[in-house]
Amino acid sequence: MIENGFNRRDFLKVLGWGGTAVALSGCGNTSIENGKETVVSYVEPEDYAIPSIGVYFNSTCAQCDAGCNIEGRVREGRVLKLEGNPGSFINRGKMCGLGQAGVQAHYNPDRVREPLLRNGSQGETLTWDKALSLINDKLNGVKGEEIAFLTGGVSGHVKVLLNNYLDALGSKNHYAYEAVSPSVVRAANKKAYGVEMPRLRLDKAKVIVSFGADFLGAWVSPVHFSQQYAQFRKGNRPEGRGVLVQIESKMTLTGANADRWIPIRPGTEGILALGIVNALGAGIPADAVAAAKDYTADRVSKDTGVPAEQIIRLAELLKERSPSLVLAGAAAEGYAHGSQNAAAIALLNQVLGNVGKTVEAPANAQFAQITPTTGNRAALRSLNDSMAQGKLKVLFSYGANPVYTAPDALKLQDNLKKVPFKVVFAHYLDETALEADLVLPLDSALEDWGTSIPEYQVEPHLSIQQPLMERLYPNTRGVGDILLALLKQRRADEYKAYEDFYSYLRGAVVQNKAALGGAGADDDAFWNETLSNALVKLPGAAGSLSGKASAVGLTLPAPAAEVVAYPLRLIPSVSASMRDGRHANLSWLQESPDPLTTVVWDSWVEIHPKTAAKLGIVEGDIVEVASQNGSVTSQAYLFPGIHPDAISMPLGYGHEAMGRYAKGTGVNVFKILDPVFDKETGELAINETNVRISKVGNRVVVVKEEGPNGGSQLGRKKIAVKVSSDKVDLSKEV
Amino acid sequence: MGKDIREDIAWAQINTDVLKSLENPRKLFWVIIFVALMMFGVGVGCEVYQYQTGMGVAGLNNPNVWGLYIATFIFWIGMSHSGTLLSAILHLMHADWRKPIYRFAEAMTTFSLMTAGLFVMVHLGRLWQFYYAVPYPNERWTWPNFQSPLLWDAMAIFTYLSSSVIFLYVGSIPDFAICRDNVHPGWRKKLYTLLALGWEGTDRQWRNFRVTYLTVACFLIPLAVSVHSIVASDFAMSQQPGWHVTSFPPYFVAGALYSGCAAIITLFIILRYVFKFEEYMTMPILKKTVRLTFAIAMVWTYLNWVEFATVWYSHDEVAKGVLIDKATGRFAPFWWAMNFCGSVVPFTMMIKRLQTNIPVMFAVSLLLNLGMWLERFMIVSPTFSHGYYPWTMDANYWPSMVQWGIVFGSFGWFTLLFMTFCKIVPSVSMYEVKEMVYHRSLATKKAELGLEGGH
Amino acid sequence: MSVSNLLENWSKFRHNHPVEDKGHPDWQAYPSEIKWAMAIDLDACTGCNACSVACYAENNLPVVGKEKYSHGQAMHWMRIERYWDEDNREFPDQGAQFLPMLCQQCEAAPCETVCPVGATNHTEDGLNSQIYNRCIGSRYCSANCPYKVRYFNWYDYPSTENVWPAPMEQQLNPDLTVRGKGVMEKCTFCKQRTYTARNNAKTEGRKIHDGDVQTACQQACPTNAISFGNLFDPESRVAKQWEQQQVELIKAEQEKDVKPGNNLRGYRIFEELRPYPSVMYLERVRENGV
Amino acid sequence: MHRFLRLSILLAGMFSAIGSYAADAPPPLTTPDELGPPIEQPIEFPHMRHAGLHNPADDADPSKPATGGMEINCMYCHTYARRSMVAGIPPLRKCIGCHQSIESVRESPRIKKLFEYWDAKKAIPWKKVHDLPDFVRFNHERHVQRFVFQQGRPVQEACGYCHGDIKTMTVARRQKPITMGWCAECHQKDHPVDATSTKTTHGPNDCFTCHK
Repeated sequence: MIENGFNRRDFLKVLGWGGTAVALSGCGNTSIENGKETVVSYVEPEDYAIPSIGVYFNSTCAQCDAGCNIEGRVREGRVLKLEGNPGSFINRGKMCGLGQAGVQAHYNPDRVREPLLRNGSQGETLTWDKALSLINDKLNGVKGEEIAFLTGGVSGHVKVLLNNYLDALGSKNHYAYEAVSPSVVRAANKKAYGVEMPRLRLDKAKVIVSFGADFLGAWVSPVHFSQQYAQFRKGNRPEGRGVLVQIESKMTLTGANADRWIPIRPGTEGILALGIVNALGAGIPADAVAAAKDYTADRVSKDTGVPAEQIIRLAELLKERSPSLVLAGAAAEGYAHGSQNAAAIALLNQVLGNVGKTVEAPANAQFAQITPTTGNRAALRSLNDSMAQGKLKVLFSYGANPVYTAPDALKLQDNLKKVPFKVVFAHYLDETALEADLVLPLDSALEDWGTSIPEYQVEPHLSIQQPLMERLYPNTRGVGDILLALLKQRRADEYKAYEDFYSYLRGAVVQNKAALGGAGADDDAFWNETLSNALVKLPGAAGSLSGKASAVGLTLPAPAAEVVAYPLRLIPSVSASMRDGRHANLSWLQESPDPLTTVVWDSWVEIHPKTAAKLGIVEGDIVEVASQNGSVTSQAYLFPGIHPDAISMPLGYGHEAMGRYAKGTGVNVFKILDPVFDKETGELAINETNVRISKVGNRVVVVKEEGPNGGSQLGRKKIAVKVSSDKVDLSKEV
Repeated sequence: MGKDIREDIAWAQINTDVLKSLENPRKLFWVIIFVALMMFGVGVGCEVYQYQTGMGVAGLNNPNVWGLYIATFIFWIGMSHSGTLLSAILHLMHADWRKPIYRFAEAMTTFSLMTAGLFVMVHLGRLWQFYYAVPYPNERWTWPNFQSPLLWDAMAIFTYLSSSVIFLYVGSIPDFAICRDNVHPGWRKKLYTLLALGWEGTDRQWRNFRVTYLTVACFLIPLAVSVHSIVASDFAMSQQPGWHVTSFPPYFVAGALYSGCAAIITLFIILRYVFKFEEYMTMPILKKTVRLTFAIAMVWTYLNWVEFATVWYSHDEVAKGVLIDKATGRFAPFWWAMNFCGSVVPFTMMIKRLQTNIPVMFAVSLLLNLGMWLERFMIVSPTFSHGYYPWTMDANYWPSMVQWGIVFGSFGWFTLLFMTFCKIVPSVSMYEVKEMVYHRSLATKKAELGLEGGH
Repeated sequence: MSVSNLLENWSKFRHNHPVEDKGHPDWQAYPSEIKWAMAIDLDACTGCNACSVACYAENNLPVVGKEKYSHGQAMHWMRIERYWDEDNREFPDQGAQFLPMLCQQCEAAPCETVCPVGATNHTEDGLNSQIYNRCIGSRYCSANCPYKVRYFNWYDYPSTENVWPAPMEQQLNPDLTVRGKGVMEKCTFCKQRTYTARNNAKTEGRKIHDGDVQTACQQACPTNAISFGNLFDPESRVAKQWEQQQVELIKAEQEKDVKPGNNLRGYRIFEELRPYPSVMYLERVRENGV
Repeated sequence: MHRFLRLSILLAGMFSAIGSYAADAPPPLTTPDELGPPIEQPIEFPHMRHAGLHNPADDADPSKPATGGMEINCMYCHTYARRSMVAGIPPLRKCIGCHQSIESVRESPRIKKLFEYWDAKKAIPWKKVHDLPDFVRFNHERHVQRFVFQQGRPVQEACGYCHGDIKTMTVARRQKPITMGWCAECHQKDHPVDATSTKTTHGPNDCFTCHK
């Protein structure tokens, strides 16, 4: 349906088909008008361009790293709505709220529109030529190792250009940083299965035991997992309806959907895992037995706070219902011994013989240069160190907001000042952009060209991201275009063939068409085909799982003793819409209630009613949450789904900049995290912060969707009804 | 107890006394007018603000889509009823003590209806489209929804208003004539000449007059009853817990008469003082009114408890929940206050000494009206904040200043109209007082004669 | 509405009104061969809010902001409710219960009869319509709605600051109005989508097929918990589900509920109030054995 | 007393009389000779030259109505009308398509202006002539399909129902009231469903169909 980018231009032009102007007047314009509004018609339309009829263009969602394939409804040159692309391997036509809000990221009123140069206290706009040449000047005479590039996770051809550029500069400092990412689990997986992200088959499992993996909310590829979950729950599949057990200290969205949610003392997930191994009893590898032999049900129950009989019951369940699937998530990995927890959980998977059944090998794709470089939190630390030692002269930052997401204890903001020249590729003037010397405005994801490969792959494929409408602001650029321009400064001859990133992309894809299944096809045909699908399968040999989860060197510390000064454990929660705060300026997300607390437009502190009663706290009390490294104040919310020894606050709120919706909404929990790091991987352990909580006087009405009855149905029959599985017959359901 | 109207009072005397009220009332009159103006100003200000900004400023929300506007609307409708009771029903019953006071009671009816009408407007989200609700033939072939109680409401009120205006006017034609003949030349004279419709008091005019007056009176009574029954059906016909009650229509009518009578006592006392009507608005009349009020109070109390009982013994848990919420929830103070003012306070009216004690009765009448206003408030709001659906219940709803302001202003508006009326139209019906005196003196004469011809 | 609407069209359902529960109504009496209906599987629903956001995107819903939200003036046509078990356990160890609540498009809708101007009335394809420009804002409909799923424009959102700051208004969907101050609004089962689908089918001279229309919420839902379609089309998924769950549109009490050994999950909320809602929910299933 | 009676009877009579008149009276502005206000367009497009009748013979005779049009089918330019809600303004390319090969008028000011836009690849900012309120959903496709393709009415007649006698105008002007009452008027009439059958139906009478 879709032509290539150039013929499409005219169609992508924004036209006034009584569109924008009219839409707003709403019920206001109640009369027949003559000659008030203008109708602009196309100059040279494509024949599929019919006014008032939306045309769908495929592209790729850039809201998170799951890389869902989407299609945008374009009418009169404006993209109105995003839907999932039915042809996708990942999301199969479905989409999450975060993705839906992609249009708001595009039309956001607070986007950066001009290149900005720091000039004393405020910024001044300048042209692109000036900006680029300025970078060139600043780079002259700077040694390669003094230059660093900070990014989020990157993949596809942007990654290629990025590496080439760093290479051209003679620098090896590419820091890929994700504030919230399953990096410890990746490492553990690498050990246990030989791959960072094996293919998980929730849909095949009879039982899923998840140690805080919020795969329905914000973990790795939520939309994909949600669909597998739907299969998993179907009563009419051969395996029968699956059972979900969620083990975590703070209830996540996944936990809220579990058949059994088991609150556990923070940090003891690994112990419980070994406890289950132990309880499995006979018929398991010797080394596992050895590793788990001290972890008797009683001891484990003492350590974890999980009743012994429940542990045994769980073990039985896992034994009688195979294959099962055991997942390790944020809750398990966010500790100094996170790797150990993850390893123990992987061991459990191994012991249960799920490897190869519900844990499959992903097809390992070719084209290593475009496969994803995933971000982690260790990168931030090393970057911070080298900045602190004043090693860096020039820093580029793209797709990361370290000033916001780094704990105060790292003093990152001060260290950043030690870097003489900082360039930030930005959508918004966020905290990091405000620290920058030069801010380069980026195209929105719906205006930009690009390719990406998601970290979690079902079928190896390359997703294409393409403009769904013309630029809203003439002076924004795509990140690919910027990198290309910068490269041309260094390696002019090598890249002079490409006038812009689009042509580079086209070249890159078309020249590999044979490998991409387009052998013998005409270039244009193949390219248009690719664009209209916005994704192309990559050749990939069926991979295999090497490695083996072994109990060797598996040492789990006893549960942390209570710190008297800071008696409670702070568990920062990653919400499906806020994530690490990069989307805080999308009003739809701010207004869509948190699924569990239903709070909107603010942060909150989740406290178990028992703990609250002890501290004399009631809902709406403004409380101060203090760690060794600072404190924040927010409203208390009494939440039954949390371990009494812990409290929880959502990440992503409390921006000091970024835009009208984000700024000053809630508080930033990243700030008060203790700088504790995972022993093996050096990841920041986000659950290792002990806090003290105290009332600071006044009380507010918590702004939430939930009514005064809380979660109660006041005994009304038939509102939200729950039935136990033995009372229904799911087999015949449609 | 104070004495009743002198039977030997000269008719000319009556004229001069009453007409005085049009000339020189006490200072207090002007004070009242001024205060009323102020209050009305506040109301207008709030309405303008609300009109510009949207209903949101009234502090309404989902589920509390109706607020004080509807409650106060019912209140004013209720006020209107006793006017009819005194002027029409008692007229048919030939209760002659009503004669000196029915005129202002009737005026009260008219003006409180006008006030009520305003609240319908104030309540609308799109006031400027109000005419959509009016059934008029139009080229769009559109009609309002005749199934909606709200529409019946509008119609009933309009009919009631127009007929009570006619009633009021017709009833005062002879007095206009008197005024015409007695005031000094000037705009007033012109006005009265116009209003008197050339009344000369010929037999034929009197005959036509009596028939018309009677007809309208008969017409008015079923109307009065129907109006409030229909207002009641706004609620009774809906499906909401606490509203879906069959006893609502009589309950509402009783409540209406109740608040109306209370209001009459209040105004009786005010007018009596302001216009120096001690001669005519005498203690016996007050006494009778008070007793009437007490009777109605008891009826209302009964129906009130009937309503509770029906809810309580029904197996409708939801409706029961609303009732319990009223008694124990955040509206409890108001609910208990309503029961106190409505059912306990009236017992002071049983005490003979107090029945004619002006200050006490004044206080009591105000309390009764407060109680009746609270009743309406308690009918509307709790059902919203504690309705069927548990998720959308609302514990924080409280009317905003704008709502209070407009309610407040409505009292100013009413007083303004009423006081102005009394200043222009004789608020005591002269010709009927004359009749009354005449009949009474006749009766006594008869008695005397009877004595003489004893043997 | 016109007199004819008024007298016979306001709810075609009334023609074969089920008061005497004459069993499955004879659909021939129904004005069209389409009756839109929905089924929501609460076991599949994870409460992720995707449907709600999708609804904001599709239906030009204003974002009211914290202050107005706190006054209960939020405008979410599709709201996700979260309930806890009420047996006072220390922990909600069977998770929460999520309920996507939207206008139930009742066949005998309490809101329809009470509207003084007939701004909300029944369409021939079984929707409970809301005519924004006819609405005068008496809010009687909302007062009489048992589900409280009608949302009133308390303010003039198009002209309110930071609701649609430029260029955000460019995202607005031209297929439906942006509601002004003082009118009631609610879920329309994505009228603009059903309309387009019917229009295309008509032009192609065919009947509506299942899948021709997806509501915004259905299309977004990552777990396919929502299905929507024509209840009269035996091929449609939603019809199959209603059939299989033995839920009948015109029953105030389903037979399966009265007879023992009922092992089906389908139910409708507040059925006993006789609004005959067009949305069937499927009970959330939980394994007790764990 | 009977006087009062007389009065009331009189009033009642008057109301019913006015009422029935208002109800049956044809809504204003349905006759083709009233025109809406003239509208300033970037290019004064002569509809009569394009869509007008073509009969050179009559041109000599002043008594005959002005012709010399080309009887171009409305849908040749307003090509979206049959497949979209909106009829659409023809894209610039369409105008050029013909006019680049029509040398005779190449130098006329209007055509010059046209080519200026074309050379600048700039869209022409036409003004809306028939602009319904925003809450109204009018569907060209349905009406064209119904009257032109099913019933086989002449295109100009079918379009004319709502757009009036465009072929006699230069710049189009509104000629019909296009108010709700006017629409309803036609929707309540019975129209044959197609050219042959005697079966008739009337337009939808359901608020939600046209109100969005």
